[in-house]
Amino acid sequence: MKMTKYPTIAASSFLLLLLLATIAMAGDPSGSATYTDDVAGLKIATNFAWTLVAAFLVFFMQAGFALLGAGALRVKNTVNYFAKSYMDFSIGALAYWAVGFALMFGGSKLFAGLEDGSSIIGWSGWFLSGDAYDVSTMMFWMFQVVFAATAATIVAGACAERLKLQAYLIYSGIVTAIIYSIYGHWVWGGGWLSTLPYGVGARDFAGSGVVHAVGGLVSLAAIMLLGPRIGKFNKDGTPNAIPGHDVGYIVLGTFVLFFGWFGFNPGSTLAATDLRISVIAVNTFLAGAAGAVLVCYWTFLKTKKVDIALTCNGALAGLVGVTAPCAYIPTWAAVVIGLISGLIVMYGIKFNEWVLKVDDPVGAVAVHGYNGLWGLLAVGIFADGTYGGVSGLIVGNTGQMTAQLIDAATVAVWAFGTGYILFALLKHTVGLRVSKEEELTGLDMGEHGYSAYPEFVIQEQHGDIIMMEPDSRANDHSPDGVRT
Amino acid sequence: MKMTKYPTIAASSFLLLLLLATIAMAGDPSGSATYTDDVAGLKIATNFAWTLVAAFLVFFMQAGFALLGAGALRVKNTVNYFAKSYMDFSIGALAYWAVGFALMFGGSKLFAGLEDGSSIIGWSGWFLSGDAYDVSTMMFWMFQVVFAATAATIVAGACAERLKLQAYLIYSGIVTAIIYSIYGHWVWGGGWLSTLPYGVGARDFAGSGVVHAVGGLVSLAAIMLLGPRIGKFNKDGTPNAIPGHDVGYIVLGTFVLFFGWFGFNPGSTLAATDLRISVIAVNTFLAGAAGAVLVCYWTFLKTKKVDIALTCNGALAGLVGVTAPCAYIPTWAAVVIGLISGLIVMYGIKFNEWVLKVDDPVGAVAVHGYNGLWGLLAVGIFADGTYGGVSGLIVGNTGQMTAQLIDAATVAVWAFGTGYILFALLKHTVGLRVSKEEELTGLDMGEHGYSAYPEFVIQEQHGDIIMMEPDSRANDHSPDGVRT
Amino acid sequence: MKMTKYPTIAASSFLLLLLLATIAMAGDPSGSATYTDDVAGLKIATNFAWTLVAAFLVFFMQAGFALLGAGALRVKNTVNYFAKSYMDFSIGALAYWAVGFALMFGGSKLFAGLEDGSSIIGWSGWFLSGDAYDVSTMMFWMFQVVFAATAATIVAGACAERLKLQAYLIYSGIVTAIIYSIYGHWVWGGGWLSTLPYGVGARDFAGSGVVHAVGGLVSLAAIMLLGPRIGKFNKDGTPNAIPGHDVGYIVLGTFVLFFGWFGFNPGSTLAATDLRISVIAVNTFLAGAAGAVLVCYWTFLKTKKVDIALTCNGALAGLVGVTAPCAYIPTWAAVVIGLISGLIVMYGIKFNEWVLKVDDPVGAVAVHGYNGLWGLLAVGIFADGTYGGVSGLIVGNTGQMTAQLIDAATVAVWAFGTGYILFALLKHTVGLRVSKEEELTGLDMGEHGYSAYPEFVIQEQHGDIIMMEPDSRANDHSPDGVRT
Amino acid sequence: MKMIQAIIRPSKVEEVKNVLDQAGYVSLTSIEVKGRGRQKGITQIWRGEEYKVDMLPKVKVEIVVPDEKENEAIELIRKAAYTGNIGDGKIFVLPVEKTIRIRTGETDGKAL
Amino acid sequence: MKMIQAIIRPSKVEEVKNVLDQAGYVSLTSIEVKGRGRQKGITQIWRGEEYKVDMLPKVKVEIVVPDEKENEAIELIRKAAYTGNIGDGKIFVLPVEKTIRIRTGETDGKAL
Amino acid sequence: MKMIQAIIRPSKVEEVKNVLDQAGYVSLTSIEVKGRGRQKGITQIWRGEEYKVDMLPKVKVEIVVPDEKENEAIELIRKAAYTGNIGDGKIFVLPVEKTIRIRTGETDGKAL
Ligand SMILES: Nc1ncnc2c1ncn2[C@@H]1O[C@H](COP(=O)(O)OP(=O)(O)O)[C@@H](O)[C@H]1O
Ligand SMILES: Nc1ncnc2c1ncn2[C@@H]1O[C@H](COP(=O)(O)OP(=O)(O)O)[C@@H](O)[C@H]1O
Ligand SMILES: Nc1ncnc2c1ncn2[C@@H]1O[C@H](COP(=O)(O)OP(=O)(O)O)[C@@H](O)[C@H]1O
Repeated sequence: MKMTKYPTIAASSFLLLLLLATIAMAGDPSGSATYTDDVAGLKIATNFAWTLVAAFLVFFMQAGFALLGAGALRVKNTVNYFAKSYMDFSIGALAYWAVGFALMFGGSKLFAGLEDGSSIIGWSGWFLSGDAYDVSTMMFWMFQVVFAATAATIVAGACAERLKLQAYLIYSGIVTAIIYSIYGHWVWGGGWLSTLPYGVGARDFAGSGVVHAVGGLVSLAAIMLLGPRIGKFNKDGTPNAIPGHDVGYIVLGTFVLFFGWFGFNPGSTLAATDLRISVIAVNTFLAGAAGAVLVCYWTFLKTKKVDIALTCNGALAGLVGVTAPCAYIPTWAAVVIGLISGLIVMYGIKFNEWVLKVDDPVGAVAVHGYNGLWGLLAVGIFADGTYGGVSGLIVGNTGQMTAQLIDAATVAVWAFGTGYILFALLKHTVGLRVSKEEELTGLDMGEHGYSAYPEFVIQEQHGDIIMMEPDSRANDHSPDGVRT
Repeated sequence: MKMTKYPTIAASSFLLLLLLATIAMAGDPSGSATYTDDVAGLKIATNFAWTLVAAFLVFFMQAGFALLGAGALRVKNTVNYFAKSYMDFSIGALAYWAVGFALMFGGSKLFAGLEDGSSIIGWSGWFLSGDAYDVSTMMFWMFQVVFAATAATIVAGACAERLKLQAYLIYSGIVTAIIYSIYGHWVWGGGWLSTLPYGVGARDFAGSGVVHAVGGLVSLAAIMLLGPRIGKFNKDGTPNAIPGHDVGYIVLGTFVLFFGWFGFNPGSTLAATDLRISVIAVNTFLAGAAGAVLVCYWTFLKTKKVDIALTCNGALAGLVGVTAPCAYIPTWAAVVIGLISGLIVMYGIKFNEWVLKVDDPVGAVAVHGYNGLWGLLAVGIFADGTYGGVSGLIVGNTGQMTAQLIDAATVAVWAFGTGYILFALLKHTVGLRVSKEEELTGLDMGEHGYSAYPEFVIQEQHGDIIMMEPDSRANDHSPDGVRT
Repeated sequence: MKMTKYPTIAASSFLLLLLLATIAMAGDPSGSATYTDDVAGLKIATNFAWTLVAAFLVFFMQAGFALLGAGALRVKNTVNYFAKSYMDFSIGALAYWAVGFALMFGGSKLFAGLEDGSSIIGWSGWFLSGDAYDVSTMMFWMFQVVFAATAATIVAGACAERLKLQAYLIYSGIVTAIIYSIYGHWVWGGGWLSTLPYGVGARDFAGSGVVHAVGGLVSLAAIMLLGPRIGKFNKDGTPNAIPGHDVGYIVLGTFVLFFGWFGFNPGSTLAATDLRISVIAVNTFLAGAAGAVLVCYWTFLKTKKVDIALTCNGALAGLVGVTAPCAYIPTWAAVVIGLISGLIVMYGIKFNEWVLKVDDPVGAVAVHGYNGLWGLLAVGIFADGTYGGVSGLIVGNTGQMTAQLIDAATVAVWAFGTGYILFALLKHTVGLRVSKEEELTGLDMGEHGYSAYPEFVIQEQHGDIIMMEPDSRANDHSPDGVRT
Repeated sequence: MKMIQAIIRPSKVEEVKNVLDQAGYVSLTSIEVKGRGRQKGITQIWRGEEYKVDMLPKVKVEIVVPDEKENEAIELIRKAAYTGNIGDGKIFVLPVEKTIRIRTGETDGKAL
Repeated sequence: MKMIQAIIRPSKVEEVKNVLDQAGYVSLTSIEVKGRGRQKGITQIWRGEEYKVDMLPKVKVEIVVPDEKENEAIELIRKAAYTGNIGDGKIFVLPVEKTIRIRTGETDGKAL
Repeated sequence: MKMIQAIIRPSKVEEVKNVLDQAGYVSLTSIEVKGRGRQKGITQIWRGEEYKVDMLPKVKVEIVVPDEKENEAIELIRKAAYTGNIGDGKIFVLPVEKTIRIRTGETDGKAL
C-alpha cells in the first residue's frame, strides 16, 4: 500500500522509517523495540492509533453491507443473506491470515516478515508467524484484512436469493485468499502495476480497483453463470421489479457504509502524520453527497418521485468512484466524480437489466464494478499534482492516464476471468443454484430452517407485480382512491 | 470555534500555532509544509486525528436521527422520513461547501483562506478553493460540516408526515447555507456574540445554541405554519396520541446519537492535547444518563409504566442541555443539568401539545429547541472557572450569565424569525403541505412510489385510538383478559 | 488496570509517569498541568485520545446488546428488553460515578483522588469529586464506566421475558456499584488477586472474568431463582424452542458488539504508545472469526443447515474467550481459543437446557459465563511470554496457571454467590417475576403500555411449536410442498 | 342472523366504525386483506423501474347482526365507506346459523 | 357441512388447537383479526399521553365440519377458549355448501 | 351467489390469480392465514434445537360469483393450485345472500 501510494515522497514517510527499523531487527512482538520515548516513537504510536481506528471503522462496513443487501431482498431470503454476510468475513479473516496476506504483501518488504516475493506474487508472512509476529506487521494486517473482507462480501448481494450457501462459503475463502490477494499484490504489494513506466505507475489510493472493481466484476461473472431469479425476466426478456423488503435497512446500511468509508479512504494513508487525511475525508464526503444528489434529482425529474433506494446506490457509487482518486484531487473534482458516478450507476443498472439481461438484486455490479473502473480512470483525469506526484489530464499530463487505463483493463480481465473460472468450477462440482422449490419457498427455510421474522404476518409480493409497458408509463400514477 | 472557545488560554492552544503558520504561507494542500517531524508537527497530526475521528462520529449521528424519527412515525411515512434524513446531509454538504462555510468562518482568520469577513458575516473560503485548499482548513471544514448537517435534520422530525419533500429539500439547503451559518458566525466565527463585553463573551462550547436551538426553533416556526397532522387534535383542541411504528428504531437511534455525541462534545476542542476532553466526555455521559433516569422514574411514578420512548427523549434532552456547558462544569453539575433537561423535555412536550397546540411528532422542539436554550443558560449558572476562564453563578459571577442571556435571546429571535420567514415564503411558492389524500394514504406512496415494508401485513393504527378523558385515567389499566 | 496488567514493564509505561505527576499535585481539572508541550505531554495526549475513542466504541456495545437480545425474544417483550438495555447503562453510569468507581479503584493510586483503599476494597474517588476532579482520573473513569455497564447488561438477556422491570432496575444499580466493582478491585484495582504469588499474579487483560464471567454467572444465579418462561419446558422436563422474532437484529447486534470489542480489548492498554495494541486487535478478530466458523460448520455437519443465530453466539463466545488472554498470546493461539469457545457455547447451551434445566433466552450464561471462565484459564495455557511477563503452559510455565485457576474459582464463587443472595433478596421483597397473565400477554403491555410494532400484524408463534422427539429427527426436513 | 362482510378502503375504517358505534353496533371484527376489483392497481417504483401492483390493501369488516338489522347496518356502512371513486369496495351478506358467546354460553339473539 | 368461526383470545389458540387435535379435528385455519365487543379496549401510553385502543387483537379459528359434528366441535372450542372474563369471544356458525380437496378432487364428506 | 374460499399454497397465488383473470374473474380478495391439515408441518431449527411448526402459512382466496359460475371457478382454481402433494389445500363454498357495490349501490348480479 505504502510504496505504491506515495513513493515520490517516501523520504517524509513514516513507513519507510519503520521499514528500515523492522528489516534490520526481525519481528518485534511486544513493540518495545519499535516504540521509543521520543518523537520517532510517538509518531509510530500516533499512526498505529490512526490506522487501527480506521480499520475498526472499515470492519463496521460489514454491518452496512449486510443491512443494505438484506433490505433489498425479499423476506424469505433475509436470514440467508445475513448468514452470508456474516460468514464471509469470518472465513475471509482466517483465509487472509493463513494465505492471502502472504500472497499479497510477501516481497513488499514493507514490514518484518514480508521479505519474499516477486513482482507477480508474494510468498511470505503465512499465518502471521515467524518474523511477521511483529507489532507493525500486525497493525498493517489488521487494516488489510478488513479490506479483503469487503471485496468478498460484494458478491453476496449480486448472487442473492438463489446461490447455494455452500458454494458461497467456498467462493468466499478463495476470493479473499487468492483472487483479491494476487491482484492486490500487483497494485499495493509492490507488483508490476505499481511500477508501470507511465506517470508514477498505476495508482489506486484506497481501492476503487483492488476492492470494488474486483468484487463487482467477479459478481458479474457469477451472475452470468448463475442465471436470474425466477420471475425476474419475462418471456420477452423484459425485466420485472422485485422490490426489497425493508427500505429502512437500505438507508441505514448506506449510512453505516458511508461512516465506514471515513476509515476506508483517510485511513489508507496509514498515517495521521500525513496531513492530507483531511483533504481525503472532505473529498470522500463530497463525492458521496454528489452521487446521491444527482440520482435524487434525476429520478425526480423523470418520475416526479424520489427513489431513495436508488439514491442510496448513487451515494455508494460516488464513494466507490472517489476511492482511488480521493488523495490526489481538489474538492471540485470530488463533486464532479460523484456526479458522474451517479449517472454510471443509474445507467449501469439499466444496462445490466435491459442489455446484458443479468439479475443483480442489489446493483453490486454497477455500484462496485463499473464505478470501480471509473475511479481508476478518474485518477488519470483529475489528479492535480499536489500529492504523491500524481498528475492527470487536468494539469496537462497524459502519462498517468495510460497507467490507469492499463490498470483498469487488467482488473477487468483478471476479476471477470478468474471469477468466471471459479464459478464455472463450482457449478460443475458443488453446484451453484438451489432447487427451484427452495428458491420459491425461500432460502431461509431451505438453508437455515428458520425465517427472519417468524411472528410477523408476511405476504408474498412477487405475485402481485405487473411490469409497466414502456409506453403506458405516463398515466396512472394515482394513489389509492383517486379515480383513474 | 477555537477563538471563541478559549481565548483566554490561547497561548497554549495548538490552533493559534496553526493560525500563525497558515496565515503566513497561504494554503498548504499537501500538508508537507504544515507537518514537521518534531513535537510541533506531531501535535498537529495528533489533533488532526482526534478531530477527524470525532467528525466521523458526528457524521454517524445522521443515522441516529434517521432511526429515531422513523421509529416515531407511522409505517406509511417511513420511506419519506428516511429520504429526508438522507438527502438533507447530502444537500447540506454541498451547500456548506459552496456557501455556508464561507459565511460562517470567513473573517475568523482561524485557518488559511478564511481571511475576509466582519463581525456580522464572513465572506471567504467559498468552495474550499484558493487558499482554503489547505489541510488545516479542510480538517476544520470536515468537523464543521457534520454539525451543519445536524442542525438541518432536526426539522425533518418536527415536520414529518405532512411536509412536502420538495419544500424540505429547498429548506434544507437554505438552513445549512444561510440561517445556521450566519448565527454560527456570531458565536463561533469570531462574530459579535463571542465578543460581548460580559464575562468572556457568549460561550456555547459544542452548540446547544448553534446547532440544537437553531434546529429546534426553526422547527417551531415550521410546524406553526404547517399545521398539525390530520387527526392529531380533536375538535375541542385536545391532542391525540399517534404512536410510532417501531420502538426498536427509537431506542437504537438514541444509542447511535449518544455514541455520536462523544464526537460532538469532546471533539469540539479540535485538540486531543487539550486534555479537558476527558472531563467533557464524562459530563456528556452523565447528563445523558441523568436525563433518562429522571424521565424513566417520573413517568413510572405517575403511570406505573416505564415510557421508554419518552425516556429516550429524556436522554437526548440531557445531551442537548450539556452541549454548551460540557467543558466548563464539574460532574455534579452535569447530573443536575441532565435532570433539569429531563423535566424540560417532558413539560415542553405537554406545553406544545396542550398550550401551543402544535404538532411535533418526534418532540424536536422540546428536545432541541427548549433544551438548547437551557444549555446556553446553564453555562452562565454552572461554569466553575476551571476552564477557558468561564465562571458562572455558582462561583459568584454574574457577567457570564448576562452574555448567555443575550445569546439565548438572540438565537430565539433569529432562528424562529428567519425560520418563520423561510417557511412562509415556501408556503406561498412551492407549498408546504401534501394533499389531504396523500397525507391519509401516506407520503411513501405519494412522494416515492413505494412503501417501506411491502411484504409485511400492516394495519392502520390511527383509527383505533381514543384519547383518555383526563378524569377517567385512574381505572382501566388492565391488560387484555382482565375483567374491567 | 494498568498496575495489574503489566507491572513488570511498568518503567516503560505512560501511566506510571502520570501517576508520579498526579500524586504529587492533586487534581488537575483543566489539564494544563498534566499536558506539556513536549514528548511527555504529547504522549499523554495521544494516549488520552486512544483511550477515549476506545471507550466510545465500548459504549456503543450497549446498542449491540440491545439488538442481540431483542432479536432473540418474542415481539411481545421487545419494548421491555430495549427499556432494560437502555436503563441499565443510565442507572449504572450514575451508580458507578457515585460509588462503584471508588470501591473499585480507591487505593490503587493509579490517578489523582484514588489514594485510599485496601487490597480487599477501595474507598476514594466518590462522585469523582475532590482530587478526582482531574483530567487523567476522568479519562480513566470514562473507560471504566463503559465496562461496568457491560457487566450489568448481560443479565438482562438471561432474565428476559419474565423479570419485573422494577426488580431489574434495582439489580442493575447494585451489580454495577457493588458486585462488579468489588471483584474488579481485586483484579484491576490492585487487590489481592492481582498480587497472588503465582506467575505474575492473576491476569485478566480486558475482562473475560471481571466483565463477562461476572455478568454470566450472576445471570445463572438469577435464572435459577427466577424459573423458566411459561412453555419453555414440557412436563417431562424436555425443553422447547422459543424462536426469536428478528434474526436481522441478532446479526446486526453481533456486528455492533464485534465492532465495539475493538475498543474493549485493544483499548485496555490505555495507551497507543503500547504498540502491542495491534497484536491485541488481530487476536480479537481471529478468535471471533474462529468461534463463528466452528459453530457454523459444526451445526451444518449435524443438521445440513447453517444456524446463524447460534453462529453469532459462537462469534461472541470467541470474543469473550480471548478477552483475558488477547494481549499475551500469538495469533495461532487466538484461533485455537476461538474454536474451543465455539464448542463451549454450543455444549454450554445444551447443558443449561437439558441438565440444569434453566431457561436462558439469549444464551448469556454460556456465552459470557462459561467462556469468561475459559478466557481466564486460556491465559494460563497460551501466554507466550512476549508481553507483560506472562508465561503459560505452552512455554512450560505452570505458576501462572495456578493464579488463573484461583481467579476463576474466585469469580465463580463471588459472582454466583452474591448474585444468588441479591436475587433471593429481591424475590422476597419487590418480587422477581411478573404475573402469569402479564407474561402471557407480554411485558410490553404490562410494564410499558405499548407494543414495539403497533402497526404490524403479529401472530403468536409459541402455540405452534412442537419439539422433535430426539429419534424422529432424521426424517421430515422437507420444506412446504414436498410430500412427506 | 347475517354476517355482513364489507371490504373497504383502509382510510375509511375509522369512519365506518364510528358510524356503527353511534348506531349501537359496537361489536365487529376487522381483517387486513388484499383485493382486486375494477380498480386497476397503483403504480410503484423500484430502483428506477415502474411497475403495477394489482392487489391493493383493503380492510374487511365483519359484523353479525339479527336479520331485521341487516338493511340498516348495510346502509350505515355504505354511506360511511363511500367516496365515489373506483376502489370503494363491496359488501357481501352471508347467512349465519348460530352464534354463541363463549363467556356465557348464550346463543343467537342474546349473543349479539 | 358447517364452518365454525371462533373469535378467541390469542393466548387461547394453543389450547383450542390441542383440544381439537385430540378429538380428531386436526384440520383448521387461523387468521389474525382485530375485534371490538363488550370488552372496552385497553389503555396504552405514548410519550406520556394515555389513550385507549378499542380494537384488540384476536384470532379467528375456522373449522369446517360435517353437520353432525357441529355441536361437539362448538363445545370443545367453547370450553378451551373460556376464561370467564369479558373478551373471551364468540363463535359463529355458517353453512357450507360444498368442500373440495384440491389435491384429490374429493368432495364434501371425504374432503374433510 | 356463492363465496368460493380457496385455501392454497402461497407460491400458487400468482398462478391462481392469472388463471382467474384470463377467464374474466378479475375481482377477488386474498387473506394471509395459517392452516393445519393432513400436511404434518415442517421442521425448523432454533439455536441448535429442532422443532416442528404445525400451522403453515397459506393464502385464502375469496371470490364471490353468480351461482351459475360456481363450478367453472372452482375448476379453474383447483387446476391452478394443484401440485399433487399434501398441502395443496381446500376449497369451501358458502352461500351469499346479497352483494352491494359501495360506489354505486348496485346489488347482486350487477355488483359482481
Ligand atoms: N367478486 C368478488 N369476490 C371477492 N372479493 C371482491 C369481489 N369483488 C370485489 N371484491 C373486493 O372488493 C374490493 C373493492 O372492489 P372494487 O372493484 O375496487 O370496487 P368497485 O369496483 O366497486 O369500485 C376489491 O379490492 C376486492 O377485495
Ligand atoms: N356481532 C359481532 N360481529 C362480528 N364480530 C363480533 C361480534 N361480536 C363479537 N365479535 C368479535 O368477538 C370478539 C370478542 O367479543 P367480546 O364482546 O369481547 O366478547 P364477550 O362480550 O362475549 O366477552 C370481538 O373482539 C369481535 O372480534
Ligand atoms: N376442515 C377444515 N376446516 C378449515 N380449514 C381447513 C380444513 N381442512 C383444511 N383446511 C385448510 O386447508 C389447508 C390445506 O389442507 P391440507 O390438509 O394440507 O390439504 P390436503 O390434505 O388436501 O393435502 C390447511 O392448511 C387448512 O388451512
